[in-house]
Amino acid sequence: MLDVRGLRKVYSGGGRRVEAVRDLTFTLGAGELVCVVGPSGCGKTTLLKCVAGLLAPTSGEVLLHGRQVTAPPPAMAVVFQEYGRSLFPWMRVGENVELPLRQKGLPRARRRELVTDALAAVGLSDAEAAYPWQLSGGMQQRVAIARAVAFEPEVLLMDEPFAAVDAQTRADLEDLVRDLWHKLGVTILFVTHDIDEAVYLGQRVIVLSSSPTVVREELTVDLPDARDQLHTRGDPRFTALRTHVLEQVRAAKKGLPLPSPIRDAGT
Amino acid sequence: MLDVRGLRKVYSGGGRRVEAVRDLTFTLGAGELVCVVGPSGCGKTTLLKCVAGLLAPTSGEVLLHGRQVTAPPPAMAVVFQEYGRSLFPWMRVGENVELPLRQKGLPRARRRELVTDALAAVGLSDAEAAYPWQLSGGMQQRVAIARAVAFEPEVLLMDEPFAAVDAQTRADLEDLVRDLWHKLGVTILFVTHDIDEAVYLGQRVIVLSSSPTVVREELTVDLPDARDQLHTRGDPRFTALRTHVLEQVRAAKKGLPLPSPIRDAGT
Amino acid sequence: SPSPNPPAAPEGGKQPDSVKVGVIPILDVAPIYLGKDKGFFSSRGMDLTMESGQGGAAIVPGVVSGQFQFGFSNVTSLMVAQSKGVPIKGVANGVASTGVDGEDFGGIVVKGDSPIRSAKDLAGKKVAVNTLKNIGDTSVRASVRKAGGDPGAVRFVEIAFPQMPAALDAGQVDAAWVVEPSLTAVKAKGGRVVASNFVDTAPDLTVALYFTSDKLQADNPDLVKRFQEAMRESLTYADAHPDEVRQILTTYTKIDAASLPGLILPKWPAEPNRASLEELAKLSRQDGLFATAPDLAKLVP
Amino acid sequence: MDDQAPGGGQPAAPARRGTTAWLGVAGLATLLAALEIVPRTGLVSPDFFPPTSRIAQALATEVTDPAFWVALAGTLKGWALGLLIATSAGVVTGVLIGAVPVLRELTASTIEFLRPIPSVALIPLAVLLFGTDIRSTLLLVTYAAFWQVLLQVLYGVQDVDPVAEETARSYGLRAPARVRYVLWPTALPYVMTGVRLAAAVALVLAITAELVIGAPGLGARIAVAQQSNAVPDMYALVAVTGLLGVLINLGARAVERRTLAWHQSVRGEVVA
Amino acid sequence: MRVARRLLMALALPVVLFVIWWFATANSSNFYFPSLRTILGAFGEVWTGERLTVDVLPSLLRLICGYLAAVVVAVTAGVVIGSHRRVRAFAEPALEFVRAIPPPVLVPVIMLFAGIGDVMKIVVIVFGCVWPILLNTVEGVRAVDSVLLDTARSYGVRGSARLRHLVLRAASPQIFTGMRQSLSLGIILMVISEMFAAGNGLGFTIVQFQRGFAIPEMWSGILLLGLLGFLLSLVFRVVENRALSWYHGLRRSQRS
Ligand SMILES: Nc1ncnc2c1ncn2[C@@H]1O[C@H](COP(=O)(O)OP(=O)(O)OP(=O)(O)O)[C@@H](O)[C@H]1O
Ligand SMILES: Nc1ncnc2c1ncn2[C@@H]1O[C@H](COP(=O)(O)OP(=O)(O)OP(=O)(O)O)[C@@H](O)[C@H]1O
Ligand SMILES: [Mg+2]
Ligand SMILES: [Mg+2]
Repeated sequence: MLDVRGLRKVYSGGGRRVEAVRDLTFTLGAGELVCVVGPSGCGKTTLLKCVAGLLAPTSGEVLLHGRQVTAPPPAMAVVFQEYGRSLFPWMRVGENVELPLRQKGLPRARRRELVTDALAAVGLSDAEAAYPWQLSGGMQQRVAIARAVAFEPEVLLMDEPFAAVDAQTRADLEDLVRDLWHKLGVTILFVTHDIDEAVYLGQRVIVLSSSPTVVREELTVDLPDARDQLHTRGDPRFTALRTHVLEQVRAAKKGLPLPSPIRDAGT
Repeated sequence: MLDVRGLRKVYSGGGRRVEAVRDLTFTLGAGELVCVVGPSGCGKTTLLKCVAGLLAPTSGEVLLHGRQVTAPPPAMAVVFQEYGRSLFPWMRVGENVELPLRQKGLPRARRRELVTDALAAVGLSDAEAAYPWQLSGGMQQRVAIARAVAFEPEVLLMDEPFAAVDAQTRADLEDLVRDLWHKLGVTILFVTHDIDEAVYLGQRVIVLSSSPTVVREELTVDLPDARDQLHTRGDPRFTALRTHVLEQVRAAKKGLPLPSPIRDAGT
Repeated sequence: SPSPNPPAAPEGGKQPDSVKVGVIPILDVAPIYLGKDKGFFSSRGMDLTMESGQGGAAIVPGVVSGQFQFGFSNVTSLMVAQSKGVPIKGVANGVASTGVDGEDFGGIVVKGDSPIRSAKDLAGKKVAVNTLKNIGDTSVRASVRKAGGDPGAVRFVEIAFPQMPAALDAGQVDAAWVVEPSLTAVKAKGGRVVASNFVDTAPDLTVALYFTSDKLQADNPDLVKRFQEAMRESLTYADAHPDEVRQILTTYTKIDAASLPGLILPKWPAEPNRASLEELAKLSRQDGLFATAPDLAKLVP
Repeated sequence: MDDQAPGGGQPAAPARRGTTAWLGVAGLATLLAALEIVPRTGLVSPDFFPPTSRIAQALATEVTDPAFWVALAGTLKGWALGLLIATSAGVVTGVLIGAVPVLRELTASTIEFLRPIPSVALIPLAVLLFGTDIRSTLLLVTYAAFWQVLLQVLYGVQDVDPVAEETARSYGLRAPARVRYVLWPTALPYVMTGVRLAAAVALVLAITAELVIGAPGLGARIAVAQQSNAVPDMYALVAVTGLLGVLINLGARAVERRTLAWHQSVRGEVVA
Repeated sequence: MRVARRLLMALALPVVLFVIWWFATANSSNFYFPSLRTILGAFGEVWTGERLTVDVLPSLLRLICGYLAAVVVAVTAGVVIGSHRRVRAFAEPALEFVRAIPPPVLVPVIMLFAGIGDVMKIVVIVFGCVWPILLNTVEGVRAVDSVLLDTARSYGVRGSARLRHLVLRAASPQIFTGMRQSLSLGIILMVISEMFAAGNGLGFTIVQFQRGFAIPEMWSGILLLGLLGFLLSLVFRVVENRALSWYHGLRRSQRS
């Protein structure tokens, strides 16, 4: 459904030329939940923006349903890493969440329902009338998540969506994302730094190398589909997988060569 | 050295009145490293801003060396949660780090040295000439950290400083903070969401309740002073402590009553 | 104040023509206000409205485009316009100098303690006129020439009449050509009149005219004729009734009541003085105001 | 810098507004006192620059004249209409040009060419077209005020935060929606400044047009007072225009407090 | 290539407008709207040779002095007023009072204090140019991001460093908006100031043409004013692009 082919992005400007992404190729099936991890600055946000049609790749292409993505496709929602700046300061929380729904042309009653549910799901029911800048960092980030959730997208792109929330809330939100994914069958590309989170959430984990960025590894998470915070994280297979990913990220950061056997390293 | 006494902060404005912090009292000894955890939106940032003298408490007071803090004291550095907005977009990375040093009146050569070292420590040596907005989220956050580190403050306040960096970098930065603390004897108040991080870093962990916010628990981390990522985190005592804090945060989030025995819960 | 006469019914019950006249709200145009008040215009089937503009910049284009039927302007401006081919034509006399040296409604003034005694001393001095290259500098030069000075050595500065008393007082200029009521203001501060430039230019100099556009003249000669007649009557009446003139001034100007009696009123002869205009045209031409001489025959009614 | 000082915690907003009003009155009073003193010290002659008290006297007589109120109404009408036209035209054009880069490039040189053409140079044109009609005033007022708004809008449009813009695009907001929900609120602070600038320029031009062309209004009255050497009356009328300026600004600030409650410049003054 | 494109973009619309003007007035018999051909003819005659040094140059000098003085005054005052709420409350009504006074009325007052020479004309230009810069500076300073302010405060960035590195930079996009506004206002005020007590200058000459019914010459003067505005704006853009390179980069950063 979502194909990234030979993606390359070079930023130039301000006297700097940075090859943010060198060559990325991978595929997401419809309804898949894939996590992306990689060292800081390796190009995860760049990748996401290219997939979202917000940034034109220098070369390579992104295909959605076989058609090239050149502009943001409809029915796609993005949670930006810069959550603070992605909320509109001139709108109250409720309006921020509602705006995309209005754009979708949903009737008023349905919009209200979605907004209320989404805010409740992220634990912000009583902040609906506040302005974003009256909220704490974590609350702002949750508003951005609520906006994406309420949108009921077909494809959901999330860039470190839980970076600013506390451990417990994070766990709850992780479960929320999986719930949503189950319920709506949405395709999710999820960027995170938390390796446990990547393994806990994803069906697959894509590990990016450090710059010059390529796909270092694509790891299938062979954990049972029904996951919960207590048991899944206690599972020895989980531990094995996370240790493997951690090593990969570490190696990626140090710029070590790719390990030869990809799949069985975690076993 | 740093006393927070009966701190209370109520935000009002825009038709909303939020009691961000109800009553906080605790003390930091000179050269202590204390971590603060608590549910999202419980008032950690508010607390930090009051300590930094950036926000006037509604009641209660903050004392530094016995004198009330009403304005930012000199020799204090703050790493803000909103790292993206705390960098000056019109200055290159190097200038951003250098500015406070210039303010301090350091000679040019010394400034250069500090800037270079700090940027190297956070792994951004080659980004010195970039503008902040040319960097990835994690890189921006590291610039903010570098700025604080280069400042060589007496008191260092950090608000979720590693939220946007990857696991490996995070571990490196944690060690950087502890190094710095050892080397300079700086007093550190460190807000984080990562419970492992809190336990790994701190001599004590202060757990805040959810709103109305009070200190739910002050926990002494009785791990040996020499910590390293591999052994410390493998230590069963570490696991016990983190589990205890996690439960506290969970309970705090659910608004459960304070447990009666505070200290021995983790043992 | 004079009770406004009810507009006399125009002959034949015809609707009166609505006539707009562009004027400057100064002393000089008192006759038209007075004439309107006396019903000289309404009795000829004209419903007169005065539009007060600040000068030629607004009035001449207004008349040319037909926004105003008639306008008031000083003769030099009209000559310049004519020589440039602006399609306008004088229709009635406007205002004239009293012809009495030292007792004219305008003059060259200096501060009381100024070393300047006569127009001759103006050579090399800074003299304020309201507009450069106009009647002011031409007539001031005439005074200097007549007094035996070097007219080419006078330096002119452009300052509006209302600002002249202050400029003179502050020493920003050495002398100023002012007209009433600024003249009274200067004299009240101890200023002296050193020459009457209009008198020195030509005897009984015609200073301003009422004019219309060639187009109106061609399209509606009857209206022009009626306006001419009414104007003549108004001028004659005003010239003969100075008290009523002073009275009418209170209706359209803000001249201080205390200084009203002392104002020197100009002359309002019914017809322009052709000879004085020829003299002025000659002097203006010398000053380079226009390359080709204006056709006075066409300009002067 | 007292805006940022701690301790500004939460004083009741109404009380603050009260102080603000008093400070403003004090500021005006200081200005007027200075204007009273200057001529009294002999720096300039009171004959040409009358002290405030003398102007106030003239103003007192002025306001008893019904013709004054008619003139005031005339000026305000020209001002309000001109400002309305200029603002709407400026905002629409500005958003259009600002949102479409090609248009912006195409029009930039022409805009820069037309802006410095002084309204006073257009006076003959206005008279030619409309005489002393209010349309003359409108033409001049609109021409001058339009550029003020347009330029502010152009700069405001450029101020859109790229992250906010990307958010809007990624959620499928189409161009009109992006203009309404992202671009417009971003530009609004600039627009407010533009409107405040334009309001004063419109007033200035309304009066100037009346002054020079003689369209009925305060300006025409000023012209009469000037020509008649009625110095205090002239200043009294000028003071009226100044007071109008103060009132207009009060109105603009009130609107701003409502529409820009979310903006840093306004919220910074409520919360510490 | 890029230069050619920009040139094309800059010239396209003006050329179209001029062509329209040319044909619309080709057979004009209206005295006040001569044909463009006549105007261009007059342009060549009038604005060459001695006039450039005698009239255009002094005007330009006065304009530049006045404009620069206005920038300094307005930015200084704007920073003070913008960063202190109480100062703003105190000063704003008084400033608004003065701002609403039309230059044609104000000039005589300025003449009382500044005489009738160049100083007066420069003061008039300053007086008109100050407002857009002042208002924009005030608003720009008020809108400085709170996190940046907190950052500067906590790192002890105070006094002139705070001003230079934080307040002015953060407000600079808006300050430049005001400066751009004022540039053309400056030209307008240059003309107005030269309507009073002037003996030379571009505005003076245009007014003389107007009074002397030299209508094609007057139009050519207006053309020259427009041209001047355009040229000055080009210079301004170079300065702005340098000073605001970070800002334009930031705004463009994610659009590439
Ligand atoms: N400027 C403000 N105006 C009004 N309310 C505010 C403001 N800043 C914070 N608050 C409120 O105060 C409370 C505490 O906010 P604070 O930012 O201190 O939380 P926090 O503990 O840092 O949360 P997080 O971990 O999510 O960053 C929240 O309920 C928030 O909505
Ligand atoms: N607008 C830009 N202009 C120039 N360079 C940029 C820009 N945005 C990103 N880069 C560069 O591209 C590289 C990848 O950035 P990106 O934001 O994609 O990283 P990331 O993987 O999201 O990192 P993080 O985990 O820290 O958010 C970095 O080196 C960064 O400096
Ligand atoms: Mg990123
Ligand atoms: Mg926080």
